[in-house]
Amino acid sequence: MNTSATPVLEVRNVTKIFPGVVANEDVSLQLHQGEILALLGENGAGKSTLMNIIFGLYHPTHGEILVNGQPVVMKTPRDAIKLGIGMVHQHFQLVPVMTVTDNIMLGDESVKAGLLDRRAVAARIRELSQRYALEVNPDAVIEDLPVGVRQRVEILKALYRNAKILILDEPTAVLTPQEIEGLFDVMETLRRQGESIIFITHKLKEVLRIADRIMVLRGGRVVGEADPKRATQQQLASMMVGREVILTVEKGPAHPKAVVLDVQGLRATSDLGEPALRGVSFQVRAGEIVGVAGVQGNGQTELVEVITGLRKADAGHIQIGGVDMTNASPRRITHDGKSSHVPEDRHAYGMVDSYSIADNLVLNQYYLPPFAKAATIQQGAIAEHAKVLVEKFDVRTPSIYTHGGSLSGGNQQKMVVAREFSRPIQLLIAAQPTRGIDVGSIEFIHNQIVAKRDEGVAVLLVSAELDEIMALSDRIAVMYKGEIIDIVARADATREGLGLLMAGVKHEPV
Amino acid sequence: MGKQRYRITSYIIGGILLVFLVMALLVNTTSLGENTWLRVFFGVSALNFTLRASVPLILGAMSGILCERTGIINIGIEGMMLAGAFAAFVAKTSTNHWPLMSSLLFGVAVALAVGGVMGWLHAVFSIRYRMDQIISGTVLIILAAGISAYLFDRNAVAEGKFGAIALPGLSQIPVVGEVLFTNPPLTYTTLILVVVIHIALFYTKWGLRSRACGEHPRAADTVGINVNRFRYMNTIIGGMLAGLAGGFLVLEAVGQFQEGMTAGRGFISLAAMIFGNWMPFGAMGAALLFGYTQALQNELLLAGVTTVPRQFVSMIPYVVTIVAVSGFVGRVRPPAAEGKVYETEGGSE
Amino acid sequence: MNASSLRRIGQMLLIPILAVFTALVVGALVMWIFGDDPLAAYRGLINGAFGSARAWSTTIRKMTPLILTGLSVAVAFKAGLFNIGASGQFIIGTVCSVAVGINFPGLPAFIHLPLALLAGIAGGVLWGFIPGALKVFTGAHEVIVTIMLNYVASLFAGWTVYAGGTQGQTPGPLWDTAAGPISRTPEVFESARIPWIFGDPYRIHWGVALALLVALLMWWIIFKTTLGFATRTVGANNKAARYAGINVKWITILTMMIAGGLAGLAGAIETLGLNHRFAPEFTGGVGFDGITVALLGQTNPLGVVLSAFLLGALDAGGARMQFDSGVAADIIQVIQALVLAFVAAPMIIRQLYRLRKPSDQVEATVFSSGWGR
Amino acid sequence: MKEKRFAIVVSLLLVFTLLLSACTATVPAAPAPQTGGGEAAPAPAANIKIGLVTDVGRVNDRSFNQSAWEGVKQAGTALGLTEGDGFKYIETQDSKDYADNIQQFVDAGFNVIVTVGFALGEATTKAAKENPDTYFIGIDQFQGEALPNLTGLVFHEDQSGFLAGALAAQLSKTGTIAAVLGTDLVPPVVAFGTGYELGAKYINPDITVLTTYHPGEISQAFVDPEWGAATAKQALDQKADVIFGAGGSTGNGALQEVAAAPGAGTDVFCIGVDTDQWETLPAAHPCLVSSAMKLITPSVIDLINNYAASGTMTSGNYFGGAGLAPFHDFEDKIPQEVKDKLDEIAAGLADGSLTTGYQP
Repeated sequence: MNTSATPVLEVRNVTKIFPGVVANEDVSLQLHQGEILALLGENGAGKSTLMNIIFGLYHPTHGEILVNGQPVVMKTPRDAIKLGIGMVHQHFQLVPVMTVTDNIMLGDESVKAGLLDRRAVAARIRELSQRYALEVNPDAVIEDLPVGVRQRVEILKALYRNAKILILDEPTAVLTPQEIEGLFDVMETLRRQGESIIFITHKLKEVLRIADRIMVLRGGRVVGEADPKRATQQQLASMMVGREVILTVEKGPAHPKAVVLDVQGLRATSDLGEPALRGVSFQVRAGEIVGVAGVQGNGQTELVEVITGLRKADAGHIQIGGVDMTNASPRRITHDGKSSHVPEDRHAYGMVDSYSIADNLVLNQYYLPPFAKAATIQQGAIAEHAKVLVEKFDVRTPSIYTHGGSLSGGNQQKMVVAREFSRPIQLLIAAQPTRGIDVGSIEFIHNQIVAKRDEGVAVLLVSAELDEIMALSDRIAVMYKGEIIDIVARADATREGLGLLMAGVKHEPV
Repeated sequence: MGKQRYRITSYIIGGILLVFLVMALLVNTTSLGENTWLRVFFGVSALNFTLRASVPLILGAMSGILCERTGIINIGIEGMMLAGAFAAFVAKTSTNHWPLMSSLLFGVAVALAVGGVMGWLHAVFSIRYRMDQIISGTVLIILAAGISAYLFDRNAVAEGKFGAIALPGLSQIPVVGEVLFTNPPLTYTTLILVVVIHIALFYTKWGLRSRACGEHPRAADTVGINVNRFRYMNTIIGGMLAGLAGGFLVLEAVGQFQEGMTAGRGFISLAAMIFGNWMPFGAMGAALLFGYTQALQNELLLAGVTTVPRQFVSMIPYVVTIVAVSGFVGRVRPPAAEGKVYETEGGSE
Repeated sequence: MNASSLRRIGQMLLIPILAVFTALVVGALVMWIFGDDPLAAYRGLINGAFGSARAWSTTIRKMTPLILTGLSVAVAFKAGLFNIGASGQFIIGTVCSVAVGINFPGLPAFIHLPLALLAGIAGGVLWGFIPGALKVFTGAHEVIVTIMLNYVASLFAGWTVYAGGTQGQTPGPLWDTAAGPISRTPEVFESARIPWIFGDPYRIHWGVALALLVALLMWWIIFKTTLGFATRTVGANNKAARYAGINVKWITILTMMIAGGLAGLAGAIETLGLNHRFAPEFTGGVGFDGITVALLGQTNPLGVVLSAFLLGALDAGGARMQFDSGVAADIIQVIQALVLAFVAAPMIIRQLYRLRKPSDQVEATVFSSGWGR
Repeated sequence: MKEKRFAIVVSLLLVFTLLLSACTATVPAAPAPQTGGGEAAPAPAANIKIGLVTDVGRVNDRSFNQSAWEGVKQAGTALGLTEGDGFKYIETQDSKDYADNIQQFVDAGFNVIVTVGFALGEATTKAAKENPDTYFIGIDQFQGEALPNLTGLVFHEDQSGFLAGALAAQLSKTGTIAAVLGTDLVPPVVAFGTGYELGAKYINPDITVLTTYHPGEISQAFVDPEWGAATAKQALDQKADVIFGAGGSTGNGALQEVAAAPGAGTDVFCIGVDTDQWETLPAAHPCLVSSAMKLITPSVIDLINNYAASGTMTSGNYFGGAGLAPFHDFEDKIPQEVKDKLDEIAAGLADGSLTTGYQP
């Protein structure tokens, strides 16, 4: 590490203002050759905006960027790529129906006699993957590949363009602990070969494990730098959120009662027509939280969809409160099954952007009294209901008639939670309940989930965040390739143990 | 799995074509041709009619493929065709005094240009002004119908149209030569265009980028491809192809313009595109099928072999379209990002 | 509350009004460029639409079916469906109502007329059910299917009155045997006719009141009932609707059936009130105009009434415009296309008049989510 | 643009008038007495205003709408009227507007109203009953019961078609001829088609006549040249060598297709319809041997002149002239015996010694 040389990348006093929002304010940073710089911050801290500016997707309102000491203006990503900057996006930017070769050369194609020279590109990919130990098959189609491999393709895409500066945006979010180790190995290889890396994350442990230097962002500003050799998790966490954070949720011991949700031998098919669930069986009792852990895409989404009636089960049985609900309609499950569902994708499923908050709050009860009388909608009752819930669940909005779509992410989630938590239920299914929202809202929602449990509701919690699972669950089920590979009591669970399970390695019973 | 199904479909289609070829040869060269029904199904006139009716559909479907592969839904093909037809007519009539060929080629050029303008308009509406793409298409259809009717100078008469060119040697092959190698120039052009577009789409830089814009515009953007520029470009080229279809109608098929002369061909092109799974050869196959149903309809009427009310005979192409769209849509896969506005601060718009 | 809701209505009306105004200006420009006199044209247009009692009556007569076909398209839009099939549904509605109207002599009017109207609705419902069901069960996009069904409807209707062909084909079942070689139905019985409000020469019948009533009913259903809530939810967010326990498939089919029924009713009213018979040259052009009406009315049933009035007036004035000024009436169609464009892309109008976007308004209706999805 | 249009109209008109006077002589069957273009010169009838309502379609459709309008124009000009005040047309946009368009003229005080086309029959009859003081001329509208103020101007299309068929049968070398026709929903078209068939069989009983009518509705049947062209090609592929194209633009499409076909004018021929299409469709010159005419223009002039001169209205039906147009450039290529045969048939049809056999 050579800090005296010119930094390969320097950001000077960059401010970015979106209409009504200051996303970055006076941010400066330096990146040196062969360095892994970690950029730490919670959701909405402005990390992604900053990286998009460096990658030419956004343009700074003020400030400048220097590459190798030269001020540069990047109008499009093409300019950034030319300057040797490569980015691995949090959501992979790969075309699912195309091959690895096509994806990698896209935008930087090699052409022979007017036609694409796929053979030459594939050879180059093989060469690169050998050099950096990133194994992929150039002829594979992206949609057939597992997540970890897709990430390798993304990294190869940057290397293919001779990137000297790599930006990795939340690269560990979708990986198992073992895959994360693999990624770190790759990052170290890259560093040895002289690449410079910006590593964006909100996970404290990872930062301490891999980074050479840590910068913390909060509210769009740089709030501090830290040396991983000296910093502690607590220190970083408080820098990140601006106050002391409680990393664990306060909750008493569970008192499980009768079985509420009983799933036996459930099988289902994914959108792509492949088996997604291969015989899933488990139970959730009243007054306990069962967490479902697993790497994304192992059937969790389909599991929730089948239980809530959004997807057809091919085989198996579901009972809710002792009543058979296999392939029942969503309405019957919600109404007769007295269950609530906080959906994984709140925008797609949980709410209607163009509806007012009041209407969104009765989305699945609009047909019931007092909101409807003789098939006519009772606006008064709906408004009354909305006023109470907005107050109780602290949804920050100018009015109950504001469009749901114009709320912030956290408030939208609170709106969904308010609707789902406010009626008498026996079963709560919460999928990724805190994805993409601010820490304050996370705490609030976590407390609400625990409160529901203590009221005697059976809770099924699905989350990609292992920390969340560990903090809330009384029992943890791990899904792997459409099966529940094991269910462990919280007390017996360790990160490492769960990580092995998530990778499909079943530990021997002790 | 998709690939294998595709291969099976190709075999089936190839088989059907072969049976057709054999039957056509037999019917048109042997005494089998004395059977009226066989003549209706396999006669040279049925095959010629099929190709002729298919040309505008093929061009329309190619127009649709170009637009939709980059993510712009184009139901305005009908309007673009009509505009192209009208433009070709105006160009032809105002250059009647030129030598026939140059006047016709000028007509083709103008049809392409005006089709391109319509495509550009569609792109501006749906990209710059974020109009719903289906509505934008509808606007183009109404606009083209209105403008062409309003400006149509009914005293203008186009003199002459493209005639058939028999390709030396090839046109001597029995039946095949008569059907495939004795055609007017725009028909040849269309068949060549299908091959060119297929190669361009799947084996060139432009095609790779275009498809990326339609499947995952963000991915294209992040590697420095200007998504909206591609969308503009391809919608304009798509418009030109639809304009060429209109030019075909005026300069090659008819020789005159008539209000509303596209008569739903733009819509059937769309069905052909969907049926053909957004593939040039698939769409051509579908267009030929639709053309064949039209030929059959006319052959049946001309031969007078059936007393089924002719309205029901005329329904064949439309019913086939509905059946095709219902039977295949679930199984084909449209470009993923179709119909969605792509917005980025870094883009051109 | 009152002032703010007034302002909201004003906001809603602002864009359509400016859109119409701009379209008229651009239309004038087009006329001027091509050597027509726009002032004379518009004078004729206004004369033909509002210049006399007869002009008014023509406007109202033209407006009546447009209200219903506009509603048909608008209701489908509410559920996220694009019904280009209103013309086919209109034609089928016409044929079905005539089939009842020319049969059952001696039936009292209070039975015969409602029966004929219901038959028209039923025909439209069937013609809406087909694309709805195909969309739900096979994924066929309703745009293609409804367009194809328009052709099928027109051919089918042609067959019902077919006078018999020269090539051994038999006459259609509704053909007026007394008409000789002419393809048309007999006139419907007196008992199946919608009575006049004003007879000749105004020829305004009670169908217009019925259409207005239906518009009011649709407004109530869409905004005040649980069915309307479900329908709007399906249109606004299909997935959320499924999540909320709404039977999306059923709502899709039902909405297409209602849309078809409305267009069918339009056909029935037009026939039983005005034409009293069907002949193949009666086309379903009002069905296509329904798209413009619905979009101009912002898919709100009450807005549809206003925009149907406007389009009816344009239609009524067109003939007079040509008569007085010699400007081809086709320019009306150009103006319609422009109105549609400006309404569907409010950004154009905003840029033109330097308007700011109201903060709490979801921009631009979006229907297209790709084919077969 | 408008000026140019106007100039074209005027020049076309001049040419047309000139040709008309030349033509009438060669028309074999012209039963209506000719009043002669300028010589009658009736005193400008007081307050005559002539209105014309077209069928769906345009006034310059190079077919029956146009022919009728030419008649109105010439008659009106001869009467010293000016376009706009004295005579005027409305183009019908939608068939539902027939009655409204007629009413426009009634309201504006027009007292001679010409409605063009079979489809307007009903609306015309109704208007005639309501306005007994207005004179109506309904072209192609056969009157079952006579009204005093309505003339149904009809033609013996079957005779005209018969002659065309006889010509075609004599020209054909392959023994197959074809007719590409507008819709069979309209009786005059059927009369043309059936007459053609019967005429061909009269010459050669073994001849194959391929006859097709447009399969669409009335609204499309006359305006679908693409169908006409494709169907003509289909007939050519089936070895037809004379093709009769009858039905507005649809028929024109067929004529142009034949004109562009290999062997046009030597091996394959076409026959036009309604007017002398040599004048109206130059693109068909390579193959156009003649046209089966129905002389709408002179008949309209006659009817209007009669009314203007004497105030009499022809009640019931008035049969306008029908027959073959001149051969123009093919004058020399048609063998004399063919011409003689045609003259013989025409004479027979005129004096009633020969009937076409067409049953309406």
